[in-house]
Amino acid sequence: MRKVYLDHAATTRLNEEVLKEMLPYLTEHFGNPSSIHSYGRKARAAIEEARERVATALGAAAEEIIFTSGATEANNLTIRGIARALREKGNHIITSAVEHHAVYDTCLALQKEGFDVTILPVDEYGMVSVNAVADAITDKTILVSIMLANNEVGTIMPIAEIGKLCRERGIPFHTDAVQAIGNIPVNVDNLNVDLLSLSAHKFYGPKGVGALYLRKGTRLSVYHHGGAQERKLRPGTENVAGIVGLGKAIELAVKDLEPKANRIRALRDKLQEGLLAIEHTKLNGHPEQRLPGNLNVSILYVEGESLILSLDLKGIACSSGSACTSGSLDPSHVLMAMGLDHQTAHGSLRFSLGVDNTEEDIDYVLKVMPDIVARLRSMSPVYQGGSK
Amino acid sequence: MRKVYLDHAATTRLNEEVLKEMLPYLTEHFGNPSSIHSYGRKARAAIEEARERVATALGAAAEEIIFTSGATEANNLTIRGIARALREKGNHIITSAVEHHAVYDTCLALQKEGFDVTILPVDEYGMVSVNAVADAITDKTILVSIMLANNEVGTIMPIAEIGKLCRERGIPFHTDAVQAIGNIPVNVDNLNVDLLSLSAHKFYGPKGVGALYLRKGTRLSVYHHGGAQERKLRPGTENVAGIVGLGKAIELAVKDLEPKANRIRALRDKLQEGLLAIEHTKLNGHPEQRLPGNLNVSILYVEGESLILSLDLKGIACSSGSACTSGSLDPSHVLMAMGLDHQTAHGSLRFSLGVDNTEEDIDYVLKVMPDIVARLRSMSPVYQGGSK
Amino acid sequence: MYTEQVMDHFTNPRNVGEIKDANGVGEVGNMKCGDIMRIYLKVNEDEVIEDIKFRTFGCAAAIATSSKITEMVKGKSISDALKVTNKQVAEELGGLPAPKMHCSNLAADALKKAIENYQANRAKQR
Amino acid sequence: MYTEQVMDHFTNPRNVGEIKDANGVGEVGNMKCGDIMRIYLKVNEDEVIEDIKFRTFGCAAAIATSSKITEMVKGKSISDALKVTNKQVAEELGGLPAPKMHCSNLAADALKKAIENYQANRAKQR
Ligand SMILES: Cc1ncc(COP(=O)(O)O)c(C=O)c1O
Ligand SMILES: Cc1ncc(COP(=O)(O)O)c(C=O)c1O
Repeated sequence: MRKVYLDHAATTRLNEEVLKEMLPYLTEHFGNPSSIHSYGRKARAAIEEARERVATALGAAAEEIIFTSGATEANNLTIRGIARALREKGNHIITSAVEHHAVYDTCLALQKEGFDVTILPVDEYGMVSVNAVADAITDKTILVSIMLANNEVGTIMPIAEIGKLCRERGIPFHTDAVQAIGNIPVNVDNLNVDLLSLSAHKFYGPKGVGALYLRKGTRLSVYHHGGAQERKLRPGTENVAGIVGLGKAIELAVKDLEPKANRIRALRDKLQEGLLAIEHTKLNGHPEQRLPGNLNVSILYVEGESLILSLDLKGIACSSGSACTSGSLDPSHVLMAMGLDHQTAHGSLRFSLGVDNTEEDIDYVLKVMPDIVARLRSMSPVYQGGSK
Repeated sequence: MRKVYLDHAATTRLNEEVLKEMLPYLTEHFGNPSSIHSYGRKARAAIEEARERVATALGAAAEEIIFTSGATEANNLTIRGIARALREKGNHIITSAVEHHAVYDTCLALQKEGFDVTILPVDEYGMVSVNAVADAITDKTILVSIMLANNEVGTIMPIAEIGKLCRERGIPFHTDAVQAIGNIPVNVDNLNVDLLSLSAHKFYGPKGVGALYLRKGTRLSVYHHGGAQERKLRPGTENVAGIVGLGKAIELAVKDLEPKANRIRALRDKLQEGLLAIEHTKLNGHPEQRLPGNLNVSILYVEGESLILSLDLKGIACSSGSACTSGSLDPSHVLMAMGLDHQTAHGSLRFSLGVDNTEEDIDYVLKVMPDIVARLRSMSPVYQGGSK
Repeated sequence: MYTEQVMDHFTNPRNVGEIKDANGVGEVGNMKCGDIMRIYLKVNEDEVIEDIKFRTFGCAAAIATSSKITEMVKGKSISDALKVTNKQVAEELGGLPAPKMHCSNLAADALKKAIENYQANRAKQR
Repeated sequence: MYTEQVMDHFTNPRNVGEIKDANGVGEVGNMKCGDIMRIYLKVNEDEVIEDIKFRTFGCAAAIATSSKITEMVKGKSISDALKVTNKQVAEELGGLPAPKMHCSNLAADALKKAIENYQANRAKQR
């Protein structure tokens, strides 16, 4: 059976070149980077080279990069670390209603601990407005955290403008850039950000490793305690092979970004056109300000998990914002924040394209999709067209 | 040049069988375990198999294992998670003066936040006394955390007895078992522990992955926020390959433990005898209740880093508790807690043996060591014998 | 994730559809949680379920439990049918993933509602 | 970690030892932080450092900076020798790792103490 992977926003296949660079650090160069003997120095050098690579990719300095176990940790470190470091200055945090849970839930937790948290709404396309940020800022604001691109609907936020605003007000500004790296240009100076999170496995790197960019001079409290690794901001023996992989992966991700993105966008547009030709379907996310590989559609009258599994039986991998796939009883908070009704949210499908996808992949999806939708609709008590 | 690795307490070489099991999860099986399509299910199944393996090795149930990015995280999660979960019950935490910084510094941080922390002293061998724990427990005690085996001097603590005591008093008991796994038997029921931390790279597994054993019914507050992974106690996309590696590594580590330990102990004893034959040397750690592979000696009148680098130039890798290698100005808090004076602490060397070491390795160390010591002593202003 | 039986009932659901002249119809679930099950019954003079059909909006578990229960009770008396529990349905399918036990395991409730509807209709007719 | 120059001076330190008839001796450091440097001077009539030796207890950086400074000032006048700073010594060695800049970079201080000791000895003799 044909296998078509269209879930690159969930994770990506490790690039072979990346694995090749990692392997020596999974075999002969196994030293602990904190050791001062030759084994340790070899590992240390590899980490510092990876740090340079990440910094170069982001337009940052090497000493501004802190390696973590992923973006979840980088986001938690940011929010808790800033909240604690600046507690004396204020207690107000601004974020958006469509952030990843690693930001959203951490802010909610701080709210319970007594912080004043403003959760900005989004428009029907999932977009945060610059004016809303401006209006929300107070004298007590110590952090603004708005994602660069949304993981479900791909909407790209006006980060540079929000960053400019925060800079003028002297407020640390964080962006979760997990979905953006390798898909759109990400430069910390152009974006006016002070902190930025990323996760290697979203751009053909290994799972379990990420990084936080921390602009020089930005205060951050220690969150974890342990050894002296990563300037004590992230103690624990380093995942050396993972860090090496992250370094190589980001180097490759930002290379030829434009032509890669154009190719993916063309395939995505074709898939979009084909899927929206099925009746009772709807595009979610911003029509233009959207990641090139993202396509989120609602297929009315059917539920997302059934769709995913039906597609999976045909070898096609994608995801959904349906409650049935989220581990909670409610559908995606992102889709709900965009004003979708429950049914439309439950019937959402996210296809996310990557560098390996081909025209044939898209043709195949478009070939099998109509029958799947028809079959599930024929079972649906809410689909009138389905009554015989 | 001959290469002799004697720093297994710092980290170990990844076992080839372990790497072999990891590789498919770094290549074709790259799915996100949270995805419900076939790629995701494949990754999920691998994680659950690894969980079974870890549980089996520890005598626990699979659902009691939480995967983390290492023991540093597991220790932080334990201490912060229990402190928060049981804050209403009390504010007293008991630990020891020889814990790893991931426990020790976290307890000190809680102390600053208003918790009442008792740091138990140790005897000259680095041993915590069961009676001292008994005496320290109050009605307000919510956590006792004592390591199973010390990472610097290898002293093995009376964990089963301390655990029994805590069990009787209904106090959650945590042990940092990082150095013990694969070296001495570790069974959560025999040890009477409620929480236990481990890190894969200390037993021939990959770096950047560890686990926390959490006995059913033990309350723990969420510490990180994000996705629903690991029962929400440790959110973030799982390091699938790392977790698979941890599972295989622990399976191998506990296999034939007795004969492996005996072999290593014999080599260690030979090294010990040879090194202590050099004049002005002293054994650190407990003479008997000690990890089979650990040998910590102080070489008087010389400083540890010089020793390490001199040995490194001969291809021998080991470590020291000297300030010069710790990133701080003070020598090892472990050696100081044992009552060593500064000079003896600065001149400490830790050799930690592993499964690949041979008799020839030991012979080689014993051959080069006397000259190195003599040379450094001849430079030392505190060595009287060295004056010509 | 799902057992073979669940996948079988999801991919080849038994008794999908409506019964035009049903004498009992029951629906449970709501759009919020994302599962809606509707069951149609044709109960005969002897209070035996002669025909049963369903329509379900929901995940694979919801579709499979709906399908399974129709298979389990077709040809049974309504008093026997009422004894079927959600738990039994899940067991007959070889079990369901833990999070699905609550949200998508409602088929017995839908059946119960359909039987109650049948009984109410009967009562009215008398 | 260390530059080639540091490793060279660590493995082949210049001017190790004591000067029996030294006319200036200086020591810095303490056992707590783990570095002790002692410098012996033989200063001649013209206030030129005719001979210099050291003994150091400490890490590679401590040994290398001790060795390097003896090389730098041997044959120099004490007034020139006093101008040498810890920073210069580190630079001559191609730099030191950041954490070592503070704790193990004390050779110029030891030299200064030795020269002061020489000067005090001289003053007493007069
Ligand atoms: C006793 C002990 N606890 C905790 C740790 C921390 O482990 P990791 O650095 O893998 O997080 C170590 C190792 O450094 C250790 O030896
Ligand atoms: C926008 C966004 N932020 C954060 C994360 C968390 O990344 P990780 O799971 O690798 O920690 C993800 C991916 O799940 C994401 O899409």
